[in-house]
Amino acid sequence: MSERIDVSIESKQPEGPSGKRHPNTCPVCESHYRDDELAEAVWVCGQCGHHFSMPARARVDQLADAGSWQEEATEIRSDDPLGFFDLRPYSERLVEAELNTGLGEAIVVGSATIGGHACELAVMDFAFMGGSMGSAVGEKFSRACDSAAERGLPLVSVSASGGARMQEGILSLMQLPKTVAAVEDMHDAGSPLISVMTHPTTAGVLASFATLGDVIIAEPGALLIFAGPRVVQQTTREKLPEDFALSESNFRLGHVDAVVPRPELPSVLTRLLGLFANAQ
Amino acid sequence: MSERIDVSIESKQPEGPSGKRHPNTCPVCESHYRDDELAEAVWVCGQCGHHFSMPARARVDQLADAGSWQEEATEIRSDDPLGFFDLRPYSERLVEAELNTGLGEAIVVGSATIGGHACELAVMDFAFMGGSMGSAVGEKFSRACDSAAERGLPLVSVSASGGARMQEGILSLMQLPKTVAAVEDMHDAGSPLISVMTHPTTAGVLASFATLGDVIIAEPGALLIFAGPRVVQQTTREKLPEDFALSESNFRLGHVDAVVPRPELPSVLTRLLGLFANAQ
Amino acid sequence: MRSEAELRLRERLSKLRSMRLLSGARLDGELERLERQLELMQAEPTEEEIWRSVELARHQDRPYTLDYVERLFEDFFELHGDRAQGDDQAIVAGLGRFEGRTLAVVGHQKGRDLKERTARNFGMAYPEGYRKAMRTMRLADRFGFPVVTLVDTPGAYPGVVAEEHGQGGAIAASQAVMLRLTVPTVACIIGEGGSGGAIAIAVADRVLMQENAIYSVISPEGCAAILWRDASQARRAAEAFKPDAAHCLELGVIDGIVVEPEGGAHEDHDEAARLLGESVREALDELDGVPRDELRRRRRAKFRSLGVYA
Amino acid sequence: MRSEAELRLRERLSKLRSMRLLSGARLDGELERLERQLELMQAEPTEEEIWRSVELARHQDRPYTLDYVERLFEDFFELHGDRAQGDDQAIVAGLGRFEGRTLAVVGHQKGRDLKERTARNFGMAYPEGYRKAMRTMRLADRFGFPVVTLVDTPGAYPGVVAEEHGQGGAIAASQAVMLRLTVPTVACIIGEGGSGGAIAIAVADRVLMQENAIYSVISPEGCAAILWRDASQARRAAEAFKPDAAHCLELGVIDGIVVEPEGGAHEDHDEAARLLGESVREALDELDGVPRDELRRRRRAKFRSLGVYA
Ligand SMILES: [Zn+2]
Ligand SMILES: [Zn+2]
Repeated sequence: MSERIDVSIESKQPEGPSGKRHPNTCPVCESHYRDDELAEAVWVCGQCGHHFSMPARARVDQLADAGSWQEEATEIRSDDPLGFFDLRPYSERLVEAELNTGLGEAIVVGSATIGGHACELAVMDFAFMGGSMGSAVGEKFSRACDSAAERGLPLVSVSASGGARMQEGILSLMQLPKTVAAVEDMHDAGSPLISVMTHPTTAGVLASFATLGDVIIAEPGALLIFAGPRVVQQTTREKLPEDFALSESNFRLGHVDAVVPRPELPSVLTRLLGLFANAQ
Repeated sequence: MSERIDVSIESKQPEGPSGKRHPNTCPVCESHYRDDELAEAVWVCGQCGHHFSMPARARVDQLADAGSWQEEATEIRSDDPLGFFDLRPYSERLVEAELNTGLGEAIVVGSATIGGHACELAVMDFAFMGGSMGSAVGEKFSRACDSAAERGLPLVSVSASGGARMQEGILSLMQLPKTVAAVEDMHDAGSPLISVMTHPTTAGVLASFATLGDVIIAEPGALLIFAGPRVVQQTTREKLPEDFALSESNFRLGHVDAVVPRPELPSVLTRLLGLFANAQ
Repeated sequence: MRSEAELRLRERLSKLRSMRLLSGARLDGELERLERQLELMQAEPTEEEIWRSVELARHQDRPYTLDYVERLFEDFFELHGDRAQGDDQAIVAGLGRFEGRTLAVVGHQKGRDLKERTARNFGMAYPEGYRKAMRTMRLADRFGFPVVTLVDTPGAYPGVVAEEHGQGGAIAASQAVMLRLTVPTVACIIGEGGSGGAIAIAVADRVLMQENAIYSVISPEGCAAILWRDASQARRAAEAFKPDAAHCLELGVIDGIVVEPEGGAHEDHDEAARLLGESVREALDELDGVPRDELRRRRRAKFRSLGVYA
Repeated sequence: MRSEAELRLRERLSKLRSMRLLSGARLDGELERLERQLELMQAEPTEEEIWRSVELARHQDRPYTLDYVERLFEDFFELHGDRAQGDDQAIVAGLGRFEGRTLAVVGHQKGRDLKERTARNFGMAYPEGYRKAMRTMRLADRFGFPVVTLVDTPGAYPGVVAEEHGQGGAIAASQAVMLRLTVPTVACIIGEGGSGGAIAIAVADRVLMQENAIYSVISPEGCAAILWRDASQARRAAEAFKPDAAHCLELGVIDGIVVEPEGGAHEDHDEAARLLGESVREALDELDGVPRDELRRRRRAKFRSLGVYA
């Protein structure tokens, strides 16, 4: 039955053989960094170029011009419509996620300028319950679309998600058509979506707004996959291709316009926003 | 340089080892038929089911309800804008084709009913210079689109073509966008195109109106290919797949909605026209 | 949350009750069906009943898309292929006549025997399947044919090639296409409504669900494996995430419940088809006369309203 | 047949001649270019000259699409992939700024050295390439960006996989997409305009052709092999079907000729780009202000008028 799963949340960080690597230790080359070193290097390993997961607020700081960020929809929080209880209550998981990340949900949205170009910005945080998309994420993303549409500006989304928020049951699945509808309304208003996919962008988020980008940019080495790789592995019972479902193979296979290393992202987005600023 | 060819006219009938099989002899099973036997069997071999090429007028008789056919645009003939002369003058080839087929061009168009449903009908004839598409074919097909659009009826096209009419040079290439524009105008007027591809439908006709069918039907064993198989063979230098570019592989590969044996074509078209008669 | 669907149903019921004086047996049956629907809508299923739905939704004799197509649609003409990569048999698409009117039909198709199951890939589609669905729905839009989709899949196929062909992007694009259509659209979950593979063709003006179908973001087994780290806790997982029709209706995810024959749809395919046909007709009737742009606007607004947050 | 293009040019010439009194060297160059264009339009090339065009169009040092892109477009952002099957490097697509305005650019790309030639497949695209082109043009249409295409291909790739992926259908669909756009579109044949592979991206409001480019339904070699049953008769074939710019203009197939540097575009890439840029700007200027629906209507009408019959 496990091959029937097509959405799964894999909220664990990649683990080494030991299974308990420090989050500041590079999983590729084992280099270790202090918090401030990692922040300085926008969470990219100086030795091997590995892209660590990056907190949403740090991403906003990296991309938005200083002082330009105006966060929106901060009041929206997840509810617990099913009274969901697995090994622990969903409501408890939510509180814990908020305490750990300092975020109200797995996404922050707001207005900003990037390289001088006004835009709307929506950034996901994998540390908040694996970046899973529940009703609150769907609503905040949709409001970002509306905000972009109202102001006639592009929306830049930065995704990082293990998939749907299972604890909200079928309502988490409904966030797929909900966010797609928001993007389509925004498209009809003439605003483009620039989708930046970071590690990992999977399942429900990949199968909704992230792949609807008019331009799609991926960070190097990011896992971009609909089903989880373990599920695919179980289905296949064959060795997976070397760079299976990573940004690089997604680029080769025609699903991504560019693979852009994190430090270059601000200048690439500036260029793109400049081009779309010309839209009629 | 020969791999640079992507449109070629192969107007010869398939030949056996002897190279001079009688046109009424089945190239598959060698059964031989009298003219009236072949006509009676709508040019399908009773032994093996091979579909012979079928004259355009016989096709009209097969499909159109008795007495319903009203031919249109009969006055349009090919011109010779380049004064083209290869081994023989183009103008001479045209006269010869008309004498051999009794047709003014490689296509006949007109209005008809099929199974009681009014429609426009455009039928190509491979015997007229390999069913090649020059300015006259393009114009007649386009008028069929207009006629369908004006009367709010579907257009049924039956293609059989070796490709572009080389003797008209670049103007023959221009019949691709010309017929595509006609189909798009017709689509905007709300009329569907039902495309029936018969052996062979290749090159310029495949790369224009034939593949724009809202529904695409192919006859069994028809060669449906953009480049000629000899050209592909030269490019590949490998053995071609068994049923390469035939209707059956085109169906398997997602390019054709149905493979319909010729005797069933009238009833299938009747069903389809009935469904489209409901269009708003 | 359930009020709109319930109100619609109550209205129809009272109309039928008043007509009953004039008409005969058919109306009686109709009345019974609607009363049963109302009952279902008000039910609060137990864990037992939820698990029974999971079992019935997957029952090997349950009617599949083509079982309904052959019973409900005249002159069905199947459309094949995505015009680029192949013809995915896990999804069936075509045109057919329903009560005199041409519709486009798109549905997942499982197989009845081992050979067909393999050919149909157990109803798990590749991107090719969703691209065939999109092509068909765009064609319907061009010619004004309403679209009916029948949803019955464990999920989109989780394979290497499916990923390489862009499974996520195809599912997103198919939803976008459905949200752009300007013809009436009705979806019905007829078996397993499994996650992204289901929603790809379920973004309709009216979303119906058969009494014993399930609709969920993940399979009970998958959910149990991840959250309880034990796939055998599937039953417990199903109770927790409530994939049954009554709960889906309560959450506003579906607009109505389609009655099944006594014991489940597998007990009587003909009757199951008749009941499905009635509900589809009702849904189409409700959508008739709504201007095309307005259909699209309402459809988007409806899906944008789904979710519960604080 | 040539009158419309010639009239436009004569009008511009006389305007420039009157402005000459006010302005300096740049106008002189402009005038010279236009006078040369007019000359080209009135030329009746000999067999010698036609064959010279065939050779120059295929010259190994001739500028390719990316040579023009880097000289004419600022902030170019290349778009990759068709979102389904792959990224075909025989076609380059992207957004860039041309004289302050964002355009979408689509062009065939040949390779300069052996390695790039292989990667670019000698500029012979698969269906994937045309689908990337369509995606880019649709994007441009959505955001109101004019589309410029640069055509330089021996033809669409005649291979097994290309056929299996639907080469004919992709070429037809790409033309249909171009005939549905409501943004200004300019195509220029910059080298070999080879048959279906060329027309797939050449269905534009204004079709230009460089002085030494060729545009034809078949290669001279292919034509000779079929009609003369002897590929070495290529020169004779070329003379017979006249793939040169002057003849294309005479037949109404193109709207203007783009002057090349003395000796051919390969002699001076910068100057070739400058001259191409001037012609593209002129063409875009002519299209400015035409209502979007009207652009499409005129484009379709123009292509529907092509052909000579009795
Ligand atoms: Zn490292
Ligand atoms: Zn035979």
